[in-house]
Amino acid sequence: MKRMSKPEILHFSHAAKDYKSDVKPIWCPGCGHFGVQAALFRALAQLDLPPEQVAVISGIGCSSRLPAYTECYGFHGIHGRALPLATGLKLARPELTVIVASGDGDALSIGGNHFLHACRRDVDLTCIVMDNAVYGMTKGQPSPTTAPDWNSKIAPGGAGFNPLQPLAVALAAGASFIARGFSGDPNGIAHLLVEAIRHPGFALVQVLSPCVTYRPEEKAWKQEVHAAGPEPTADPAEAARRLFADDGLSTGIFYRGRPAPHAATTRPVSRDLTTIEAAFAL
Amino acid sequence: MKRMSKPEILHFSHAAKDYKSDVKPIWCPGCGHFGVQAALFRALAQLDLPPEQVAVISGIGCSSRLPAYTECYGFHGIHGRALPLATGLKLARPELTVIVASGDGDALSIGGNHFLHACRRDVDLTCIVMDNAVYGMTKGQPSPTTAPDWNSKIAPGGAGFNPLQPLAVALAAGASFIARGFSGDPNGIAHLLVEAIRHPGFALVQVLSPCVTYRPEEKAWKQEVHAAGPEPTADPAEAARRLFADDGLSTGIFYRGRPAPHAATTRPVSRDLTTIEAAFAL
Amino acid sequence: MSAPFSSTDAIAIAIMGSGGAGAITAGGLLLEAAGRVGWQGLMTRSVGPQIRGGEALAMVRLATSPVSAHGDRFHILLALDWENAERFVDEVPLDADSLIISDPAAGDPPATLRASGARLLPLPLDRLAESVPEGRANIVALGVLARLLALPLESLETVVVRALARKGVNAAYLRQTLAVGHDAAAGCNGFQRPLPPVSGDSGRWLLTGNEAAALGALRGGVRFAAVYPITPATDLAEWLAPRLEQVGGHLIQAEDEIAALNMALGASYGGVPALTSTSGPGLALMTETLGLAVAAEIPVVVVNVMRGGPSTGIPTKSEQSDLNIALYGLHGDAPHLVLAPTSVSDCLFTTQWAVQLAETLQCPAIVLSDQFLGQTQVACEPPPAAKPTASTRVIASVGGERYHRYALTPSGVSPMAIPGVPGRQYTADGLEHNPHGTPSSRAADHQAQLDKRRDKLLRYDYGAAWAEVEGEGEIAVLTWGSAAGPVREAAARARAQGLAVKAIALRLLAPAQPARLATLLSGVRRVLVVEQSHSQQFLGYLRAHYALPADILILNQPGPLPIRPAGVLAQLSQWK
Amino acid sequence: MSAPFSSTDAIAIAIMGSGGAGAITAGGLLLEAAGRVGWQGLMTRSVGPQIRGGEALAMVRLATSPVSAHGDRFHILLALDWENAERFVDEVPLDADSLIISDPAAGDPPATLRASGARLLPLPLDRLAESVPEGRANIVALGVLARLLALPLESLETVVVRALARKGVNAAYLRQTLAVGHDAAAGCNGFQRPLPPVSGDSGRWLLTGNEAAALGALRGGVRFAAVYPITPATDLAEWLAPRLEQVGGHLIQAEDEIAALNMALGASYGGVPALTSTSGPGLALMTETLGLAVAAEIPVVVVNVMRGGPSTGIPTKSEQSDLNIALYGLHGDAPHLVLAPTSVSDCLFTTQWAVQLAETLQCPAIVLSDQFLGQTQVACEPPPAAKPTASTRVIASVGGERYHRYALTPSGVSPMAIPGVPGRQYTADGLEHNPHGTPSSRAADHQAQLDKRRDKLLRYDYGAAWAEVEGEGEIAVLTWGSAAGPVREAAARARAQGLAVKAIALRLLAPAQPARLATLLSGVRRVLVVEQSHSQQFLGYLRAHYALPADILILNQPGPLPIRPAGVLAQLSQWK
Ligand SMILES: Cc1ncc(C[n+]2csc(CCOP(=O)(O)OP(=O)(O)O)c2C)c(N)n1
Ligand SMILES: Cc1ncc(C[n+]2csc(CCOP(=O)(O)OP(=O)(O)O)c2C)c(N)n1
Ligand code: SF4
Ligand code: SF4
Ligand SMILES: [Mg+2]
Ligand SMILES: [Mg+2]
Repeated sequence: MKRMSKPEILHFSHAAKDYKSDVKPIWCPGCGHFGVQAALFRALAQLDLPPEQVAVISGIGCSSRLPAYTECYGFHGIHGRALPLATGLKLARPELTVIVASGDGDALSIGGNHFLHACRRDVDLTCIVMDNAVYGMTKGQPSPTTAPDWNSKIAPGGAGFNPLQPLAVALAAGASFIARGFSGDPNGIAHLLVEAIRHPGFALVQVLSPCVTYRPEEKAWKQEVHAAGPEPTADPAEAARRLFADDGLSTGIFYRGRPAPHAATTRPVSRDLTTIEAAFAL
Repeated sequence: MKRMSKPEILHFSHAAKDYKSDVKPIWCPGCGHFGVQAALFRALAQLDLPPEQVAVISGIGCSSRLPAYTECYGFHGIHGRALPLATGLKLARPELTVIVASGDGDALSIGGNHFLHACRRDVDLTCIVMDNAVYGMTKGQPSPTTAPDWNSKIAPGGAGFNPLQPLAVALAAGASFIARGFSGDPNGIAHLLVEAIRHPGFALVQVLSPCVTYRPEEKAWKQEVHAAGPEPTADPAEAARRLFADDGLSTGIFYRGRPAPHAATTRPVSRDLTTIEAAFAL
Repeated sequence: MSAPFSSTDAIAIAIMGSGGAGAITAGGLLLEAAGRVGWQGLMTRSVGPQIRGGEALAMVRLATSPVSAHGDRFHILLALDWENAERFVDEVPLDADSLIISDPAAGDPPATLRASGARLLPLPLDRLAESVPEGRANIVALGVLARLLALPLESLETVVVRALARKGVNAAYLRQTLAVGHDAAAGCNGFQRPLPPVSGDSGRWLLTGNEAAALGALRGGVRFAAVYPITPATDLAEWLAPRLEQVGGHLIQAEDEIAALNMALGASYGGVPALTSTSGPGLALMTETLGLAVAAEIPVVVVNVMRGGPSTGIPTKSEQSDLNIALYGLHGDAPHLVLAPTSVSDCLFTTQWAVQLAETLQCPAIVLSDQFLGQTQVACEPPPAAKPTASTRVIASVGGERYHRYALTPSGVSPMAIPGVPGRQYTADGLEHNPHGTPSSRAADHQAQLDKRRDKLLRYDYGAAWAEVEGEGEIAVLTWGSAAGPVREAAARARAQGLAVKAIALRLLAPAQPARLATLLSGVRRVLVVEQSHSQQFLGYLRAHYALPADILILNQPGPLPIRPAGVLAQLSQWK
Repeated sequence: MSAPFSSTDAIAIAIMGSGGAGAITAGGLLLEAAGRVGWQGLMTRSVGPQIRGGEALAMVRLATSPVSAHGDRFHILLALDWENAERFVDEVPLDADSLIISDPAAGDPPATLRASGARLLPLPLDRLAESVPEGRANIVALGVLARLLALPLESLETVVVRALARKGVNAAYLRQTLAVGHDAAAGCNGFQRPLPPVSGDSGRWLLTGNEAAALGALRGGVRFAAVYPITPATDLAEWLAPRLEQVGGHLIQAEDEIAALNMALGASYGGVPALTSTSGPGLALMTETLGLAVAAEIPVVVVNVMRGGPSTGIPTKSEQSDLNIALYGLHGDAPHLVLAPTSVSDCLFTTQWAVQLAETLQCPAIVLSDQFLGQTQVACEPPPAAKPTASTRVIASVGGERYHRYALTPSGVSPMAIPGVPGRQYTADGLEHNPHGTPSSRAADHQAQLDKRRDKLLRYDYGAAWAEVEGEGEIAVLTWGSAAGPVREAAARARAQGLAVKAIALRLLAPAQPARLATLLSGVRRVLVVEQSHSQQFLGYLRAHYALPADILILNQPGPLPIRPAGVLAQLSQWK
């Protein structure tokens, strides 16, 4: 497969600001997504990844606007489809660091199928789900992580459906790294992202990221989040026990398993086209 | 909402054969799906449901051919979309018994997002997933439940991805009834279906249903299946413990929880259109 | 049904301001107050890229007769400040006859605006606002506009107090703030643009096209909706959700558009008329399921509120570029209905009609609205009252003989059984089938069912509502959807200039009606086609399905700028 | 590139039998054996609804020159039994000149077949088979056919032994079984239909259109594929999967079609030419993502192997009814490439060209194949050898100055940066953008990018390959895809009858080439349009985008039955 090889670069350190583009975010002042952006820059700097070796792939939503605000390669695709875009890129170009930026609507509602299968395939991607339990960009509808009684125009009195527990679903579906952070703690997220990017399988980082405009009550998360407690486990059953008892507001790495057999690697050419074509001749 | 009411019928018992239509199945001789068909008829007879009060909804696949082989109302929709079809029908017509007939490809590959959200919404449906760990209808490709090393034309040497555990995913996603049966034991499945149909929330019944044509080795399931063991639990954490330790070949009811708050019910008319329109007048 | 052309007395006012300045609020209140005194008009909003609180522009047009389009230029531009004004200059054409009102403290208008030669009326809006407790410049501005337009202040007081008092603003202060603006403009003779008072029945409705479409759906009998949010269609569902519950129905937010349409189809299969609403990207996701509705013959309505494309495109702006996908976006030979409202208020009739046609013909219907039609708010004459029309679906009743769901009938429509009815069980299927419904791949069955599905649409008599026609002449303008507004107005002006012009806006786009259009075009020698798409989609459609005179002109432009009457008139004038 | 019309010496043989009888196996072996002696031909299979092992029909046509269509009728129908024969009668037209071979023990041919007046040759196939250990009737039948066609028995022996010996059948017995059939037909003078031997270079390739398309993709440089299985496209991916690995690429089975196309897009964004294959329902699911490829300007190829529609339709049968969705199924104004192979073997060239065009023009390309083209196996002349062509994508190299991904250039194509290249980072976007790539909703940016995306397709010189043209005359037949086969043959026959006919098959459907077609049609006064769709999709497309003479006839029919040369000829004869 024709592809770029990691160029020999003179080693130099990157600072967080080297990853910031000059495009001005459209986010509301105070939006949690700013914290995620800051954390990502810090994590990339800590890993000292050349910006051109990193691709940030997203769907559609306030959260999904992140790529253009970075100085990395970016792809702002369509709603819900960031994971397959990223999977194709990673399989074709395994040497790149591929990061997915998504929201609770993008990743878990319209993108739910790709979420399930990205977890199952366990390809080496880092997927950040900026979870504000609302559709910010379309101005305040419930998402899969919204409580059943949250009142909105489209679901007066609440949609009546139980919220999805993305981390438990990811575990059941086969993701090999599962963590949660809070956007009010960029250093904490940066730490999670460093670990997630280093992890050689599919790494899910849910970030509680308040939508100050449509869910102002989420500002209270600052007081409510708490550390998850014990060290990450490598035992899925133990991780399940923790996640089924979890209150949704604990942060940390819940699970770090052995990545599944599949790995994106470059295959050597074993046969040329002429040989392949010869099989058609009678 | 304009809808039919359950007609006053003279009570009489239905026999399994009353649910069988005169359309000849296209299934291969020996296909596991025959066992599911037989079990469904027995369950409906045991519940004595009038055929016209039952709707069997499906997608596309060998398994999804079931509706036309029943004497119930049926809808053979498009690939992967049986669950939303059924959800719409059930919400609009709560008095009907709505059963979804699906396959591992239909429900878990292309239909994965609807599977996730049907579990989460926990609307009163019974969903049968006839799992043969293969795409039968398209002649033998791996499905999400296929082992990573199963050799096929489209994935020589195996696709390399870990199989999905549909029951664990369903539990994490919020389904309130979770069971597994084996098509070689129609009475066993009939029992599960009776319980599933009676359950007032989303009931998932995975049926191990061998594809004798493309996975002849699945005939060995007859020897390998075994009873799940203890009584169904109502505790999700306990169910998770069991399902994370499960070998995929145990049968029985794993989980029967309290259905989620949402229930499909008919709402009374509280305002007429004229009153609603009046709000536009200045 | 038909909204006559906007009268030439129309006055266009633009109100512009940065985040939080309240330009949109002011525009909305102005339209509402104007409606209360019997004026008619519309307001379109334009906003910057920020999710919330960015710069905004309200474009208002008022007249004593119906208004269905924006005009060629604005008479008044009121700027609450000049921050980010550059973003909006394209949308606010001015000329030497225009008036710019702004606060001298905010600085000079940008050069691009001054180049228009518009006169400047400096008013210290901020200082005036500060003179009243809780005073705000946008309310001062409304007072100013009331004076210039001769809009009775009481009307503004009523709407301003009702709207803002519930947000906790003191009513007395609000009245005072309005008065301050009104007084400040007292001496501005020569700047006035009064509209004459309207006498007689002046009852007005205030609604957007999305609300009108939702109401049309309710009138048509829709009692189930499943949607996935998308700009600019979300507010249709948001209006509908509580009202559907009130009439005993239900709206559910689905996990995606594919689920939304399948849920609607499930409900409709269950006998409950159903709808979904979306915009381009969502419609693209729905076409496979629309094909199922065609093949399985299940009624369903999709209201598609078009926005700028392709792909995510320009989500907040209007364009008529989903015509192709609506007409041709289904795989296989899949005849279905496509309709388009011809004005904001016509969204009501057209959607109601779409529901009735879908139910009658057991077929999906796409209603092609757009961001302009859907989100523009109009003050208009109340649409004719209509009793909610019962679904006109032909239903199979209980019976003993063998039931053929897809029986071949003279009309092409075959009675549909509703689950629950004994003896009528069948399986709806997207596989090709014989009349009974059993899957069949035989050529004769395929041909028969393809014929049936085509013929039921072709044999139906759609009546005069299929198109909206105004005027007579050797020149015709052919258009559709929101482009009908400026066309209507341009045609009226052309007539006033002595040019006989027939304006034809198609409401029914599919199935095409070649015989009907041929009748309309008999005697027509020249045709101008007007549409808001870059690739001339409407022209392609007309050429494919209709016989047109050889002498054709095309006026097409993509969004986001609207087609303006003067542009249409300039084309027509070539034939003078 | 061009496959000339089938010579009139062609012989058509149908082999029919119930589940397990081996009709398809026999048909395939016959074609292969014929190819080995230099004959050319094709074989199409038709099967019943059972997933496996149901009744089957092999339709073979052989000639000494290229064969690209089925003929008007079959010369020989060989029935291994008559079970379910009714299912196939439509597909096997016979006449008084035809020969029916069957085992008298299996009973009489059905009345519908006898009504053709075909002669009957009873042969005790089963009894003959039983005379050899492990003998099977279908192999006996091949021996019979070898005799009637004058096909050297050795050639059949070679292919039969190679194919069946590895399944454990004894080679000597196989030869014996063939001989038994060959001998049994020895006395059948008067029933023979010998094909003359081919001399000279008789190297033949044996491949299906799906294989040819996959090879074309490899030649074009495709090194990544993501697919979701669907009939009749799955075998394309199944052929490709192991070969892609061999050339260092990768094929992944995605969770659905939306994921498949997005994965392909991701790989292509990463610089690796990529493809997906699907059929109607899958294409419907891909149109939103195709719009993204248009807006973000990412090359990608979708091979759509059409089947009967609408909806699930008739998955195993051919039809040309996805033309509309391929041309118009994207929302917004979304110019893209649509190509169609004009014969089974042309699937190679057309797919390779599609990859090269997509890469060059940074745009998605849809290749419209169909079940006939994709799954018919041909014995044909080897396509011209071609070195794998490198991707022709214009790439941005390392550089310091500010990079504008969507820069406005004279060609409309702007250099694309590939992740990994320093200093060229940008964000690909489906939102409308300025040349740099930053989202913009300004009218000027929208217009500029819409122009760019259209113009890059219009300014490119596609050369003569855009259409395949044969003959000259005042009468032209316009067609496309698999309909080109029977058209070519009918035109040749018309010419033989003295009617000058020009046959034009469009290979490039979008962007339309009105100037080129005008040149081709200069001097043409009458046009016959031929297509396999119920709603005349190709005619609509031609009318929308091309100037056609007033005198137009249309021959259109849906699947599953093929268009036959005689049908086309009958239309042409009206103009004699
Ligand atoms: C196919 C499609 N459907 C719907 C939309 C409209 N849409 C844009 S963003 C969005 C939701 C975003 O929510 P989330 O991912 O939670 O991001 P947030 O804005 O909350 O950060 C929706 C529904 C779309 N762009 N495309
Ligand atoms: C949109 C779409 N994509 C692909 C297909 C082709 N297809 C039909 S059935 C099927 C898989 C069925 O597998 P499963 O659900 O496991 O059923 P089984 O045949 O094994 O019982 C596929 C991929 C289709 N009909 N529609
Ligand atoms: S709407 Fe909410 S999620 Fe979106 S930018 Fe504003 S605060 Fe953030
Ligand atoms: S292919 Fe497999 S799943 Fe399909 S009918 Fe045959 S045995 Fe059953
Ligand atoms: Mg969100
Ligand atoms: Mg299966």
